[in-house]
Amino acid sequence: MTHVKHVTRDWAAEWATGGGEPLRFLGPDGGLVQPDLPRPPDDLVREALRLMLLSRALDEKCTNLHRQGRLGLYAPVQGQEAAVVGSHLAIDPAVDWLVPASREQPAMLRHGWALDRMLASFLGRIDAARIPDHVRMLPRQQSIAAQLPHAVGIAWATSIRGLDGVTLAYCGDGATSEGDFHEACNLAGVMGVPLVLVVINNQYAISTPVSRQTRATRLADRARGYGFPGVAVDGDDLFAMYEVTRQAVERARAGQGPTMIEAVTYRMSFHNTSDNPSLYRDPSEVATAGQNDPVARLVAYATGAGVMRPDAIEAVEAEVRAEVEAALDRALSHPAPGPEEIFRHVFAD
Amino acid sequence: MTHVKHVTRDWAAEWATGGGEPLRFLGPDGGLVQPDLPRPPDDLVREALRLMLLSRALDEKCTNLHRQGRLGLYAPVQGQEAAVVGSHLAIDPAVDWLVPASREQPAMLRHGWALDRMLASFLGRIDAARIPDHVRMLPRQQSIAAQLPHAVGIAWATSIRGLDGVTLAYCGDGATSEGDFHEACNLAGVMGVPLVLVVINNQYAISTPVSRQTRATRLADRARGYGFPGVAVDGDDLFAMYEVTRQAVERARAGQGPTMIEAVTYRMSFHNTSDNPSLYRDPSEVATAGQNDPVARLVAYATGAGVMRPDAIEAVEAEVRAEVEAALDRALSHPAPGPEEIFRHVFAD
Amino acid sequence: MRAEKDVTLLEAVRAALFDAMEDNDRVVLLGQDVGRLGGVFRATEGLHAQFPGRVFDTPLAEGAIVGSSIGLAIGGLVPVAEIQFLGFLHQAFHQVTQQLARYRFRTRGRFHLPVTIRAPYGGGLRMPEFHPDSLESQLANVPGLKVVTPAFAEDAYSLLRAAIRDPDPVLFLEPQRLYRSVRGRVPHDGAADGDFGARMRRDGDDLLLVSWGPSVHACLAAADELEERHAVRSAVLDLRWLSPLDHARLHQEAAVRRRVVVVHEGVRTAGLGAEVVASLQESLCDTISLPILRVTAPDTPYPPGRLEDAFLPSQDKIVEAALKVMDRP
Amino acid sequence: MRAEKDVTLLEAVRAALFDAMEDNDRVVLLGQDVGRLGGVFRATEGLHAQFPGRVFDTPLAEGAIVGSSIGLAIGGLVPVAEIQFLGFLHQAFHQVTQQLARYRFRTRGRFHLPVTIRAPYGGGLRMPEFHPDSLESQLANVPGLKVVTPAFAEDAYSLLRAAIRDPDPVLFLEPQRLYRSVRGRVPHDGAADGDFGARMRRDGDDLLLVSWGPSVHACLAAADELEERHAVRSAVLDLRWLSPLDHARLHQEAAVRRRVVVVHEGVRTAGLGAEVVASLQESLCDTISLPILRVTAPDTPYPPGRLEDAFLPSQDKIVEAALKVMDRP
Ligand SMILES: Cc1ncc(C[n+]2csc(CCOP(=O)(O)OP(=O)(O)O)c2C)c(N)n1
Ligand SMILES: Cc1ncc(C[n+]2csc(CCOP(=O)(O)OP(=O)(O)O)c2C)c(N)n1
Ligand SMILES: [Mg+2]
Ligand SMILES: [Mg+2]
Repeated sequence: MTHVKHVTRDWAAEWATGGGEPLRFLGPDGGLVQPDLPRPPDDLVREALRLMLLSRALDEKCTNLHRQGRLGLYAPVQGQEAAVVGSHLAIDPAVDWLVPASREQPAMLRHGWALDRMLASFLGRIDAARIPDHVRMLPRQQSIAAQLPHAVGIAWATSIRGLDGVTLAYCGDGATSEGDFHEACNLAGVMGVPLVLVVINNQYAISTPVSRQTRATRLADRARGYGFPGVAVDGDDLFAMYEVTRQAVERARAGQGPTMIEAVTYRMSFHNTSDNPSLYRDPSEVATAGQNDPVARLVAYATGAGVMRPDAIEAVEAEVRAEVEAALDRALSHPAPGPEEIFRHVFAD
Repeated sequence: MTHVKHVTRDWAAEWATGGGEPLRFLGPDGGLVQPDLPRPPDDLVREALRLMLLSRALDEKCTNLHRQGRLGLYAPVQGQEAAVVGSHLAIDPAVDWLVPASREQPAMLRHGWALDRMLASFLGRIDAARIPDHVRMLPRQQSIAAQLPHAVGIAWATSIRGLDGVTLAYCGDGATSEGDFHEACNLAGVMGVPLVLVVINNQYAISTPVSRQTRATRLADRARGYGFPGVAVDGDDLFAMYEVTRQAVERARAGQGPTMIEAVTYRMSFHNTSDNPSLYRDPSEVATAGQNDPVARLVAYATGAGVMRPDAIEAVEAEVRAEVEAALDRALSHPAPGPEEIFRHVFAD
Repeated sequence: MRAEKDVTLLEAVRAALFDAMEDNDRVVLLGQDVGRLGGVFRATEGLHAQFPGRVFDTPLAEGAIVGSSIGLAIGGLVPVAEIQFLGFLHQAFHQVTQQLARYRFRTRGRFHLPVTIRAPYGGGLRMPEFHPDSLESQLANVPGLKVVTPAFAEDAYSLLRAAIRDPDPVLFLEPQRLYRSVRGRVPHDGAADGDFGARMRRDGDDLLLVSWGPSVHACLAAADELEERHAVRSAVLDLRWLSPLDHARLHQEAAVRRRVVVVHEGVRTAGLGAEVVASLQESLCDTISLPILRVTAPDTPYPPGRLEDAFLPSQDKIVEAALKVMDRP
Repeated sequence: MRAEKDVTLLEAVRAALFDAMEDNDRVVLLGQDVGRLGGVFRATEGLHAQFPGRVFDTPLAEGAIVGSSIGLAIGGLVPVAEIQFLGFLHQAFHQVTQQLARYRFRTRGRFHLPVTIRAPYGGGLRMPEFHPDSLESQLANVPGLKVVTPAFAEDAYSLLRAAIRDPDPVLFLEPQRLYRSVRGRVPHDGAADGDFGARMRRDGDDLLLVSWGPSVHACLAAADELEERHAVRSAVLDLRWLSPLDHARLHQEAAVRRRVVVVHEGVRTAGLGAEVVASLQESLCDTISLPILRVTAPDTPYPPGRLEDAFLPSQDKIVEAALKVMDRP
C-alpha cells in the first residue's frame, strides 16, 4: 500500500467555512468549474465511466427481469452512479473494507464481487452469491442504518490490530434518522477509527423527501456533533466525489479518524420495483433533476475534454450490456437452493 | 398565559457565532460578568436559592437514609442545582410540561410534586407517590434517554391540539449517545415542536467522562444537525441558565420550534449511593470543580448584591431542613404497598 | 364507509382507520410514508387528504415513532402508529417493552396509553429478511401489552376499531399475505360487539386446530383436506387476541374435541404455541389427548423468499400432524 | 488465575475473562464503565490495567455496543461485550435479532460472529425497573443465538470460557443476585470439558424440578424443604444452556421421575417454561405424569424492589406446586 501525500487544498475544511453549498468541480454541462484544479487523470475517467455504464445496464436488466417475474424486488442505482463510483474509486479493495447499504451495486462489483454472483443473489441463488473469502465486503443490508455500527466495528478492529485498511461505508438520507446512525457516528468519533462514511442524499426515503426527514440544512453538519470533519459534495460530480473521498481516506489512513461525506444527488428512478413515485413526486421535479444526470455529465466531460470519443463510449455501452448478459447466463446456471438450505449455516456445524 | 416579548440579545445566536465557550453571566465569585445585563430580579434569586438549598437538604437526608438502610439507591443533584433550578424557573407549571431524567428533584418539586410524595417514591410507597392528575410531569426515567421521544410527543400533541404549553425536558451528557436522543431531536426539528431540551452535562456518565462519551467539542453543536438552535451555558450560573431557557421557552411558545441548551456543570458527588467515584476520578479534579459550586456562587451574589443577608440565608437553610423532616414524616405515614399491588394498573380495570 | 361493504382485508384496515378518525378527532396517524404515499401497502391511502393535519409522515426512526406516540397519548391524543414491517419493531423494542407497556403500572394509573401500533407481518410474499418475521411470542412475553391479529377482513375492521378504542397499548399485527387475498363485509357499525376473545372458524368434532393470523387459512385448507381425504372433521379456532390469551375459550373448545394441534408461523422454540400447549395440559390433562403437536416454522432465520415454502407451516405439515394426533387414544 | 481457587461467582466471571484474554490476544472487552471502574459490579476490575489497549469504555449506547461487536468480530477480534443490565439489551434488540443472530446464515458462512454478550439479570437485589428483568424466553425465540446462564461459580467460569470460545454469538446471562452469594472452585484448566448441556444439581426420585440461573437456588432450597418436611425427594436439573435447549437430558431426567415442575423468574406467558412443558409433553406424554406445573413470575411488569418478593418464584410457591404434582397419579 502506498502512502502518497497529495498536497492539495483541504476540501472538508474549506466546505466547513463556506455557505453550505455542496462542493462541485464538474458542472452539469461537463465543464470543470474549479479552474485551479489539475486535470483529472484520463484513466480515472475511463474506469469510472465504464462502471457507471455497467451500473445502468444492470439497472435496466434487473428491472426488466423483475417485470418478467424472474427476479424479486430491485433497487436501482440510477442517478447516484457518480456518488457511488466516485467515492469507491478512492479506496483500495485489496486492503480496504466496503460496507454497503443496499443501492451501491457498482461499488460492490469493483470491490471484487463478481457480477454473476451479484445477479445470483438477486435471483435467490444464495450459495452461489456467497461473498468470496478474500473480498472485504459486507453483504447488502435490509435494515436501514444497521450496517453502520458494523462498519465502525470493522474500522475499530483494524486500528486495534494495527492494520492498514480503511472502511468505506454507505447509507442513505433516510438512514441518518435512525438511532444506529447516531450511535455509530458517535462511537467512530470517540474511538477515532479509520472510517469514511458516505451519506447518499438522494432526496428521498421511499416517499419521504429529505425536507421531512430532517430540518437540518445539510446532513454533513451532523459530523461536527461527533467531533470529526463533515463535507457536502455534489454527488453527481464524479471528480468532487473522488477527490473529497480520497482526502478522507488519506486522513483515515494517517490515523486522523473518520470523515462524513454527504453526496447530494437524486434518485432518478423508483425506490424499488414495487414503488410508484408518481404518487408522491412532481414530474417537473424529476425533469429538473434529470438535467443533473451524472452519467451524461461525465460523458459530456469525457467527450468535451477529448478523453473518449462518442463512438468509444458507445462501444463501452455495448460491452457492458454483453457483460451483463453473460453474467446472467452464468448466474442462472448456478443451482437454485434446495429446501435443506434453510437448516444450514444457522450455527457452525 | 402571558406572551410578553422580552426584547434582549439573542443568546443562542450569539453563542453559535462565538468560540464555543459556555455563556456566563455570573462569575464563580458571585459577580456579574456581563455588565450590560439588567439586574436579575431579587425575587428570582430568593426563589432559586430556596429551591437549591432545599435540593441540598434533600440530597443530604436521602444519602443518610440510604446509609441507614432505610432508602434504596439515591442519585444526588449536588453541583447541578443552578442548571436544574435556573432552567425550570423559566417555565410555568400551570401550562408547561416537565419531562425529567432522574436527577432533577428541585424541578419536580417546583412543578407541583409535593416533597412528601417524592420521598414516598424513594421509600417505595408507590401509590402515595402517584403524580397528581393536574401536575403535567412525567415520572423519573430509569432508562437513559428513553424519556426524550416522549417529551417530543407531548410537545407535538400540544401543537397539534393548538394548546399553549411548552415541554421542558432534561437529559444527561451520557444520554446524548443513545439512539433515542438522536431520533427524538430529529423528530422535534422536523415537526417544529415547542420543546426545550436541557442537556445537563455534568461531565460524567457513571465513570465515563464526557471526553470518552463523545469527541464533539460541545454537545450543543448537535442542534445544528437537527436544524434548530443550540447553545452552551455555564450550568453553575443561575442567571445564564434562567435567561437562556427563558428565551428558548419564548421561541417555543411563539411556534419557532425547539432549542437545545447544554448546561456545562459538574457532578460534585457520587453517581448514586452505590457508586465510589474515587475509583475513577482525581481528588484534584473534584476540588477544582468544587470552586464552581453553584449554591456558593448564588449565595455570594445574593449577599454581595444585598439581596439576602447571611443570616437570612441560614434561616432558609434551617427552614428547608425542617421541611424535609416534616415531609419525611408524612411520607413514612403513607401505607407501604401490599403484595396485591403488583397486579394493579397493568391494564385498565 | 358506514354502509356494509365487500372489501379486502387491506380495505377493511383503511375503513377502520377512516371511521375511527371520523368518530374521534383525537385520533391521529403517524409512520413512515403513511401520508402522501398512503403507506407501502396503501393501507392509509387517502387519509392524508381526508384528515388534514392528522396524518404524519415521520422520519425513518422506529424508536421515535413508538416513543413519540407515547408522548402524543400523554398529551391527549389517540395515536395510531404504523411500523412499516413488524420486523423493524425491534428497532423500537426498548420503547415498546420498557415504556409503552409500563406507563400505567409505573405511574399507578396517572398515565395510560391508548396507543395502537399497526404492523404488517408474516410470510408468503417472498419478502426480504425481517419483512416477514413473526414476533408475536416475544410481544406476548411483555406484560402490559395487548396483541391482536385478524385473519379476516371483518376482524381487521372490528379488531382495529377495538384496538384504537382500547385505553391501553395494543399491537395490531396485520398478516400482509392476506391484505388482498381475503375479502369480507365490513360491519355496518364500527362499534361491533364481540371484539374480544377467540373465534371458531370451522366446526368439526374430531380435532381442534388452534391458530391465528395467516396460518388460520392454512388450517382451514388443511381441515378441508382432512375431511375430504381422511374423514377427519377438524374445528379451527382463531385465537385473534394473542395477549391476553382467551384461555377460557381455548380450554372449552379443546375439551370438547380432545385432540389439538397448534399452528403458527413464528419459529418453534419459545413460540406462542408452547404457551398454548402449556396452558392446555395444565388445565385439561385428564380430559384431552396428549401430546398436543405444534406445526411451526423451524428454528432458523427466515430464509430468502425462494425458500419460504419450506419454512412456513404448510397445509401438508398440518395434515400430517393432525393425522398423528388422530392416531392417539 | 490458573490455580484452583475458592471464588465468588463474580470472581469466577472475572477469572474467566482474564484467562480468555491471556489465552487469546484477539479477545477484547467493551461496554459501559468496564474500563477504569471495572464495571458497576466490578466484574472487569483490573482487566483494564492488565490488558492495556484491549478493554474499552464505550459511550452510553447499547446498539453501538452490540453493533460494533459484530464489526470487531468481522474484523478479526473476539469481542466480549457487557450490557450493563440485561433489561437494556432491548435498546440493542434490532442489532441482536436482525444482525448478530443472522450473519452466518445471511452470508452462507462467509462471516461468523464469535461474539459474547455478558449481562447481569434477575431479581432479589431491590433494583429499579429494567435492571432485574429476565428476557431469556425472548432470546430463545431468536434462531442463531445461543443463550447460557450459570447458577454456580464453577459454571460462571467454564461456561463463560465456552461462550468466548464459541464460534457463534452467545448471550451470557449473569444472575446478579448470585454474584457475591455463591462461591465455588474455579477449575484448574480453563478448557474444562463438559461445558455444554444441562446438569443435575441434586438427586431425588420422586420429582424433577427444572430451572436455570437464580431460580436453581430457590429449587434447591425447596427440594430440601420437600425432603425434610414432606418426605418428597426432588431432583433439580439446571438447564444452563437455554438455547439450544438440552432436550435429550431434560427428557431423560423427566422420564425417570415422571413428575415435573418448571421454575423461572421470567413472566409466565410465553416464558421459557412453556417451551419446556411443550417439549416434554410432546415426547413423553405416555411416560410422565401430567400436568407439568410452572412456577414463574406473574404477567405483570417487574415491580419496585419492596414488592419483588411477591413477584419472584419463591421456595414456598415451588413447594406448593411440587406437592400438587405429587398428588397426581
Ligand atoms: C429499519 C428499517 N425501517 C424501515 C425499512 C423500510 N425501508 C426500506 S428502504 C427505506 C427508505 C430508505 O431511505 P434511504 O436511507 O434514503 O435510502 P435509499 O432508499 O434512498 O437508498 C425504508 C423506510 C427498513 N428496510 N429498515
Ligand atoms: C439505556 C440505559 N443504559 C444504561 C443504564 C445504566 N446507567 C444508569 S445511569 C447511567 C449514566 C447516565 O449518565 P448521564 O446521562 O450523563 O446522567 P447522569 O447520571 O450524569 O445524571 C447509566 C449508564 C441505564 N439506566 N439505561
Ligand atoms: Mg434516500
Ligand atoms: Mg452525566
